[in-house]
Amino acid sequence: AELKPAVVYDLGGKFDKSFNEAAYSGAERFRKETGVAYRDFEIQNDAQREQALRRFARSGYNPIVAIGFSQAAAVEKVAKEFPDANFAIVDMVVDLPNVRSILFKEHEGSYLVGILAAMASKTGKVGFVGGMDIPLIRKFACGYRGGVKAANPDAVVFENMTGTTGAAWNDPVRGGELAKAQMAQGADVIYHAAGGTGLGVIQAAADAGKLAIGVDSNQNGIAPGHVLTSMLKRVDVAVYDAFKDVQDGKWTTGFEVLGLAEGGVGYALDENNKDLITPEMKAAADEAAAKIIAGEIVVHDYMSDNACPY
Amino acid sequence: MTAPAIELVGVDKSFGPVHANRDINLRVEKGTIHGIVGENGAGKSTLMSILYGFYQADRGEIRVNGRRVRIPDSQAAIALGIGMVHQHFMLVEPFTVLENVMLGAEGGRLLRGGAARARAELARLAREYGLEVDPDAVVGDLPVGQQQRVEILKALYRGAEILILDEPTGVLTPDEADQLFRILDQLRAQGKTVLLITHKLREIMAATDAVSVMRAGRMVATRATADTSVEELAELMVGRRVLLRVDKGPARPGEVRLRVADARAHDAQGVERLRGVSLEVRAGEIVGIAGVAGNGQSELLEAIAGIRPLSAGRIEICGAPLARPDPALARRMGLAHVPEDRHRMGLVTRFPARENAILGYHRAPRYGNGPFLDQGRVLEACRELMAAFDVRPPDPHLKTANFSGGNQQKIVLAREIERDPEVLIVGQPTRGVDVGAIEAIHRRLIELRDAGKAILLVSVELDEIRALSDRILVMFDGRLMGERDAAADERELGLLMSGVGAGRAA
Amino acid sequence: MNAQLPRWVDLGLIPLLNLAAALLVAGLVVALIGQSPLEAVRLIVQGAFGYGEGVGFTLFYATNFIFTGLAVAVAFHAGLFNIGGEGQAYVGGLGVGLACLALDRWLPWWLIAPVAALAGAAFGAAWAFLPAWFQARRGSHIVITTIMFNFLAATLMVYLLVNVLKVEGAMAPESRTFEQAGRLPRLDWLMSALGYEQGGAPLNVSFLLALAACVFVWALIWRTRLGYEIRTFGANPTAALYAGIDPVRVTVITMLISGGLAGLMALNPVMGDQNRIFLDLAGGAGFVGIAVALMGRAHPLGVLLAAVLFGALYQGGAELAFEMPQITRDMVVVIQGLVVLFAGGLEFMFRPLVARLLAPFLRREEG
Amino acid sequence: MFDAAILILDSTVRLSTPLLLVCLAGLYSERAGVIDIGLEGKLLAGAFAAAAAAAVFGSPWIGLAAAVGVSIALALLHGLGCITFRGNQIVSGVAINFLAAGLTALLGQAWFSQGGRTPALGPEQRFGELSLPLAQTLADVPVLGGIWSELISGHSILVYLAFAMAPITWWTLGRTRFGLRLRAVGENPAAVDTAGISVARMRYLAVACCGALCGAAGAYLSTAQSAGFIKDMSAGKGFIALAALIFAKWRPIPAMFACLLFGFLDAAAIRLQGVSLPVIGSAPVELIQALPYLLTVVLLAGFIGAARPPRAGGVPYVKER
Ligand SMILES: Nc1ncnc2c1ncn2[C@@H]1O[C@H](COP(=O)(O)OP(=O)(O)OP(=O)(O)O)[C@@H](O)[C@H]1O
Ligand SMILES: Nc1ncnc2c1ncn2[C@@H]1O[C@H](COP(=O)(O)OP(=O)(O)OP(=O)(O)O)[C@@H](O)[C@H]1O
Ligand SMILES: [Mg+2]
Ligand SMILES: [Mg+2]
Repeated sequence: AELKPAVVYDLGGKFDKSFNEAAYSGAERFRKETGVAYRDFEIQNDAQREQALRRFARSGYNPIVAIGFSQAAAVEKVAKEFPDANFAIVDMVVDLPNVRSILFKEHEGSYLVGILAAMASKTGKVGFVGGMDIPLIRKFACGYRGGVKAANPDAVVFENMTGTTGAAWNDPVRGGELAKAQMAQGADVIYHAAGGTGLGVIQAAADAGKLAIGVDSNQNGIAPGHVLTSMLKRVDVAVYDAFKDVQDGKWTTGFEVLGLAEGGVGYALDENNKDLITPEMKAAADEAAAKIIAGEIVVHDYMSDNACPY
Repeated sequence: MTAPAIELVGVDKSFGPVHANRDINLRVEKGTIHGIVGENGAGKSTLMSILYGFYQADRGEIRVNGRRVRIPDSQAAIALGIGMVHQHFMLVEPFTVLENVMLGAEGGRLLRGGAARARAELARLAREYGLEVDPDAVVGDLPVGQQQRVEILKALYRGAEILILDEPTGVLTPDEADQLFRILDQLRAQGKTVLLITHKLREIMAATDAVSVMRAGRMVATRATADTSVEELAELMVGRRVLLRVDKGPARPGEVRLRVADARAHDAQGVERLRGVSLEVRAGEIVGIAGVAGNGQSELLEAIAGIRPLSAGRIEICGAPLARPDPALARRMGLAHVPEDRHRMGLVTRFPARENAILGYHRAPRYGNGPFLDQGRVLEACRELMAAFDVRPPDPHLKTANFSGGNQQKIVLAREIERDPEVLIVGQPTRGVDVGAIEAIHRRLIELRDAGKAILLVSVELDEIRALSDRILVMFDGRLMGERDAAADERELGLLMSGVGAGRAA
Repeated sequence: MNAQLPRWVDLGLIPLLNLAAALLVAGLVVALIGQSPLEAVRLIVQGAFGYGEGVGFTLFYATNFIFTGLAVAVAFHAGLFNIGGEGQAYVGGLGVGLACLALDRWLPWWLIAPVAALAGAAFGAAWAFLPAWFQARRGSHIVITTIMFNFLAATLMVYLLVNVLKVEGAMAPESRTFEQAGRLPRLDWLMSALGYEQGGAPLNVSFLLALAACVFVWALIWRTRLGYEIRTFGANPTAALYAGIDPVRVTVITMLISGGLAGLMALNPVMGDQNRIFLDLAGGAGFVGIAVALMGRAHPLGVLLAAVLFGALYQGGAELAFEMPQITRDMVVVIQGLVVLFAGGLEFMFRPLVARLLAPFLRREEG
Repeated sequence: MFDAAILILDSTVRLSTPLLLVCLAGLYSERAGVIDIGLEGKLLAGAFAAAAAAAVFGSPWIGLAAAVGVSIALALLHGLGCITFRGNQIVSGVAINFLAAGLTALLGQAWFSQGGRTPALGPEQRFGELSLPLAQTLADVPVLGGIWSELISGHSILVYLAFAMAPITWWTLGRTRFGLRLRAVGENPAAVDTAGISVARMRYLAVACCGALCGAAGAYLSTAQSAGFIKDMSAGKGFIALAALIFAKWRPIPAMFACLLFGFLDAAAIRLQGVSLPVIGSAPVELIQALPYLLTVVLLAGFIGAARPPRAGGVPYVKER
């Protein structure tokens, strides 16, 4: 089919500095590289998911990438209505012949940053700040905990969630307070999976001279020298690939689980944090990554049994 | 001859379609007390508010001390030495007396300096005019008489030379009213000018030097008080002859319809306001309760009506005890209640008249089936009430706030009386009502009595009590001081009302 | 200053002027962003009313706002300010959803729908009960308690969705999707009778229920004894006491009705559209309801019109954001703000002017 | 134990500060008879203006000035609606909330292209923590050190401003001409009018005060507590402050304690998460998060009698109908 790519972001909006923004940057990269324009839409409420997907489908967009697990029902419905259009959904499985479902092994990436956190910590205490207490966030937390314990079995992990309303993802003040509370208990590295709230976590860690770990996108540059690393979830790659595959005529549907092996998750290493990651730390993380890829280490996926063994 | 203190020439004012003042001319001589009378809605308050800069006249000219002036706001009026005591007090209730007096004349950014000065000035005014109030009392806690003093003090504190009083005695007891007139005399003696609005023609005759009459927005006459009579004034006001005395035959009391036995009740602050009141009202008689306002009459009426719970004692209506404090129950037992304060309690002024015609009776089967109100029947009932009481305008759809005071009162009375209750309790039936309406209301009450109903009447107007009642009970400090008959001596009643009297045992 | 104006001026001309002013200012903002305001307005109007699916979405959103608007309006008549519509609707969604989850495998939709509606209303009412009771009995301010209950509702729902209702192994904190019987039918027949194609719009029979609710509220407030008591209590509590109206009873009953209406709103998103219980299902409609009720002057007809206006802004705004990518969804919020400002806050701005302009003409009419 | 208490209180102070500023802001407005449900919007707009100006001009003080200016402008708009044109105060407040939410994101995106966020602020663009005299010296003294060096010292200047504003407000309302007139206009505007004072002028002054304080609160949020503006970052604080205002029955000193209480509940909830408590063990996160709201309801129902709001609140002053 003709290439006419489109993206539908989740409620956070395309500039959420993490998940949706990663999708946006993937699409942008594609546009810059190929010169092919794309369309996108930021939904404002749940009813608009279907509406946006349907509009894109009707106007012949292809592929249509939906970001976020909340889009599953809408994608399922619209994909059935337009069997000739190609859809992709990130973070959820929609089992239809014209849908590509892309999942990430966030727990694997979180495991790696967990190792780095444990090794960077001088106190043996590290923290985690999530947005809302939903399974996806627990999955991050559990993988992180696993990594921390692997590097330092005696380490203590503090785990907090921000809130129960949509504000939980946009409340840097509360994020900062949570981080301060954890630091008061001794934590000196704090990993966040909390969207805009996480900016407060990073800021609080930076203000206190401690370390934070970013999420989804590369957030190392937000407070250079104070962001140990970022757990990358390559939604950008997923979006880019989806566009590119259609362009190259290599579109496939079905299930894609992007873990370390596929380059779908990882940790960020750049100018901003190269002095924070010692060679030993890098070695440990890379070794763990290799083992995970090789199957020697299986990081527990919280979603598989709703429990975290670490 | 000195210039008049106030001279109005061709003053005209409309509120939208309402033409409140039409081409008014008025001269008020310096150093006099000048009365203004007129029916409800005649435009008196409006005219005075124009003089005080509260409203702006559409046309016309105001001269103060012979000089033509513009009064765009109250500040300007104050600067010209005009002070006003409004019909509805302009007081900030949670404030102290001192704060109220200072408001707008604080004398500096900080209150402290001004407060000392105001305190001294209040003390001086208290000495000079006998206007005594505790400067630190919270105004909302003061009885109305005292609140009015605060209003007068406010005006004097601002150096008023011309003082306007809008229906000042409507809320006062005879005693308090006398005191007020003594103060006004003193003011006049000091060369100040007083403009006095009142519905009480006796007061006009007793206190003023000249009197002007308004009717339907026009100034219809001005007389020297010495040259006129109550009858003439009443006729000028209403436009027809008015009967100022109530004619009634002797009462023929029947069985007891209302019995209050040793009733005790507390107010919201927990103060005991009824301290063991017992009384009986029989069919076919009017029992009047005289007393200075605030001695428990309000609480007594509310207790009988089921609004205020009793802490001890009993109430029987038509022979059966009122089982619980529930106004709806009391009504079903045959009680009707005309409350003292129609604005606050008796009416929902935001509603059209027809909806006020059923207030309290809205659950009655005759107004509809099941949960529904039958609009047609409500309307019909309202029309009947309006016709029976000559409510003007007879428009059931008119918002109740837009009726004049007298007509609002008639709506309440009509609603309660036309229900054909066995027992009627009435508080201040003619407060703020003009003579024409008073006449009609009094006649209705007598008719009702003669139809064999039991009526309990509370009023601070001793005249009214004496004119209507078959028996008079005097209330003081939550207790009944004694019973007198209608012919009782006014002085004796006055003594009982102030708590001195032989009947203390009662 | 204010002459009495004929009803068509007060209820027709002036609101239109206000709306026009709001759009004018919104147009300025659009122009500032470098887009064509006329085109933007055209897109909004076209998007909201120009074709079947757009109309369907407009009415779909309006359905939510009608319920929450009525909820606020009813409470308003009793002098109560119910800010808790959001939480009541959220919890109402639990009631609706549980009914569907329990019955969708056994009963047809037309049997489930009434049960779900009752459950939604009952849950919403239950969520309003405590604030009402505390206000009536303990004097705690209903504005605060309902705000607090909004937060509590969110907390409760997240807990239930994550720990109780979530489908095993699924990512999203939502209940399972209902079977066909747990879905309200769409209104294609109605739309095509009106000459429209509903398309993908989730407009469903709960819209009809919303209309019925308007009639119900109108009859309740202006035609029943209870409504009379509610209005009396709201307008003058002392007179209500005098009339034998029990304040506790009126407060509680009014709030139960108000909460019930808010709870009913959940029928639309839960059973009518998404067919599951999901996070934040009220989606802010409870707050929009406040603006809708006030703009509609707490009258059901006004609420209906204001709700449609807001529905149109939601739908037209989405269309605008879709067609003009430079205009983000935030612009839509700005436009909403301007409409509320001009049609609500500044509603009397043009009145004196209109009165003056019309004065000669009106006087002639009188005479 | 003591240290933990100090840390919770320290966090309480930080969390109560924006509440307190906004609560006092609402107090000025509502004591003058203008109900303000738009506090949330003004707070948000203030936060945006402060962060934007600080980012562009590099100084938190310019940010503060911008925040105050913008919030006052919104407050005056509110005033225009419900003082001059006698519109419904609640509707007008709701409009302000919508406008602020939309415009901050819109302008933020237009100016900074970061999705409505302002650029992250560096230390020199933010209000730093003030170290009070002797804080260093006393730091290690038991008890006193904790209280002085941790709890009292080391906050942003806006924190001290906020806590100073409570007594200042009390003094202003009770001891000055402005305060007397402001309170009067909220209780009985007709009395103020007949005293020759302009009701509209007083109310405009009051809402301007309200705007100024909201602006300061916004500046605190985005340039002291965090380092930049994020869409919707006020996160309902305006409403909580409103609740605190009612809780405090519209009085300044109780308002301070109410805000401290709300701040404390929040701080405690933040620190209680995941902590194993006696008896119940580790409570679900949601329960802990709900605690402040639950306690508020319980306190309101249990201890605080009926509040009497300023009598003229919510009613536009109309002289001639
Ligand atoms: N604020 C107002 N707005 C509109 N109309 C008013 C207003 N005040 C008074 N009016 C109208 O002006 C007329 C005159 O009212 P005014 O209050 O001056 O009467 P009044 O002579 O003082 O009556 P009363 O004896 O009952 O006090 C009224 O009939 C009323 O219709
Ligand atoms: N909104 C209004 N429009 C027109 N006229 C009004 C309006 N409100 C009040 N009035 C008129 O103003 C006059 C004075 O009304 P007010 O509210 O002072 O009651 P009142 O009965 O005169 O008071 P009181 O019982 O103390 O004498 C009345 O004649 C009434 O008709
Ligand atoms: Mg009058
Ligand atoms: Mg009168």
